[in-house]
Amino acid sequence: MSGPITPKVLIQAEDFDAAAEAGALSAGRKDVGALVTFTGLCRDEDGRLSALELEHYPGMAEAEITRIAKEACSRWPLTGLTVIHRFGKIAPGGNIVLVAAASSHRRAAFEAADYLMDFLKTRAPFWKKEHLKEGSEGSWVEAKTIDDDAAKRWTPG
Amino acid sequence: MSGPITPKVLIQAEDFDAAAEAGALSAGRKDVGALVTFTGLCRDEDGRLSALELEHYPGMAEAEITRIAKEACSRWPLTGLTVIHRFGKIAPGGNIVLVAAASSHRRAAFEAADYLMDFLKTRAPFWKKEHLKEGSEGSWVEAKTIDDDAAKRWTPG
Amino acid sequence: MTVEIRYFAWVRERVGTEAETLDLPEGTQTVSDLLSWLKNRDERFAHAFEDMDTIRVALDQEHSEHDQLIGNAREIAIFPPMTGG
Amino acid sequence: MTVEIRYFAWVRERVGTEAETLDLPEGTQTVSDLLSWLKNRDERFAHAFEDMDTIRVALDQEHSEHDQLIGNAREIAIFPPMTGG
Repeated sequence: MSGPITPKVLIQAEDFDAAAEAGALSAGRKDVGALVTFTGLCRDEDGRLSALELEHYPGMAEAEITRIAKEACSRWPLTGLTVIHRFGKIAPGGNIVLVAAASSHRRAAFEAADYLMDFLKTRAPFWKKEHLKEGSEGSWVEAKTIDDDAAKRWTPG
Repeated sequence: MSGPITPKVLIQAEDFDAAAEAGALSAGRKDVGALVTFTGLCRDEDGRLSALELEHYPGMAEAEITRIAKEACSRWPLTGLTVIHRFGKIAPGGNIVLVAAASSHRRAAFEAADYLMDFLKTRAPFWKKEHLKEGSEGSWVEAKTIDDDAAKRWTPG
Repeated sequence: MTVEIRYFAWVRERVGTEAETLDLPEGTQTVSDLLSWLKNRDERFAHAFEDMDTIRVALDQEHSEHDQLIGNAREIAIFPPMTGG
Repeated sequence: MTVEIRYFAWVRERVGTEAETLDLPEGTQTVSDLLSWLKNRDERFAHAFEDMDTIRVALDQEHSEHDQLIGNAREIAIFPPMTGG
């Protein structure tokens, strides 16, 4: 390894192909021992939701996720890192976010993917609004204390 | 959820399709919010290896991995869990092991996949022998204390 | 000092606009100064900023604290806690 | 008592066989008793079991400790620490 690799970061409305993105991190390589892929999907919350709408801050979304991804690349010896976050209206069962981390060893790949997700939740400028199947307009999803606590795990002390 | 799901466990010489296995855990469902996939691949160790040969204990391999997978299903609220472990000769870049865990929430999916890998490393009856590109016969891979320590993280106290 | 202010999610809905260009009054030094001034503009802003602790701010697309100096920031974004991922 | 013994990985290579059916001598109660008896069979076994701490044993396909009773186990497997995953 000759220093941290450059992560691939995409902010897009279109769907992504998690398998193809993950596969690209190990294809043709013989130094990747571990590949961890996290896919976040839209749930219907027991049939309550017709969709989630993700508002984002264009420009900052890419800048902030790139900062988080680069931090992960300097913290763990990754051979590849891809982060894709969608915006717009997403139906239940649809993809929202992908983190794929490759490394020689599994601990680095696991921790980097876990870290990325914790910080995407608390720092990436995206906001989810619920669209309900029935009744009035849905409401904005509230941020969870549990997510802030999860992100704090990565700070020593 | 009406109790722990039944994990899918396969011990095979053939390659697996990580993408298809992972996709099967969320396809057609609206209750899966998080899908974590771990793929373990054969490294060439800086060009040193021509292959890894995985010896296994038929019968016990499936029984032990099933025990570990069921333990994970009772410990975390998973909506799906697939574990595939290959045996035989595997070339650098080839797949060795797959763990795919699906859940409503990401923490459960991450922890279950991490747990599975820690216990596969220390309890699944598989042994890796290195085949070298040059020179004499390769040697058996030694078990690492770091893996034992990782597995101990899951035991309280 | 002229800045571009952007609002997102329920802050945007409450204030009723996505973005505006504003001349900040003399003496607006910190993020907190700006938020207090905005809160006093009208009822919509008062409603948006009623629980100041939940308000997040980015200066030129970087997360900032309320006690941070605005300095030369040209783009100031105001929004609720994020819920991406 | 007749048991089927199976050897794996470098234990298998050192003892020179994959499996054998053995009549255990009277008084062989624990896994440790069995390992000590095997170790004294010949030089190959002495070599395989020279570092007893590294030897793992499964009774009827379940991991067991050295101080565990063999009981009615029919299949006893002996192998080095696992390196799968």
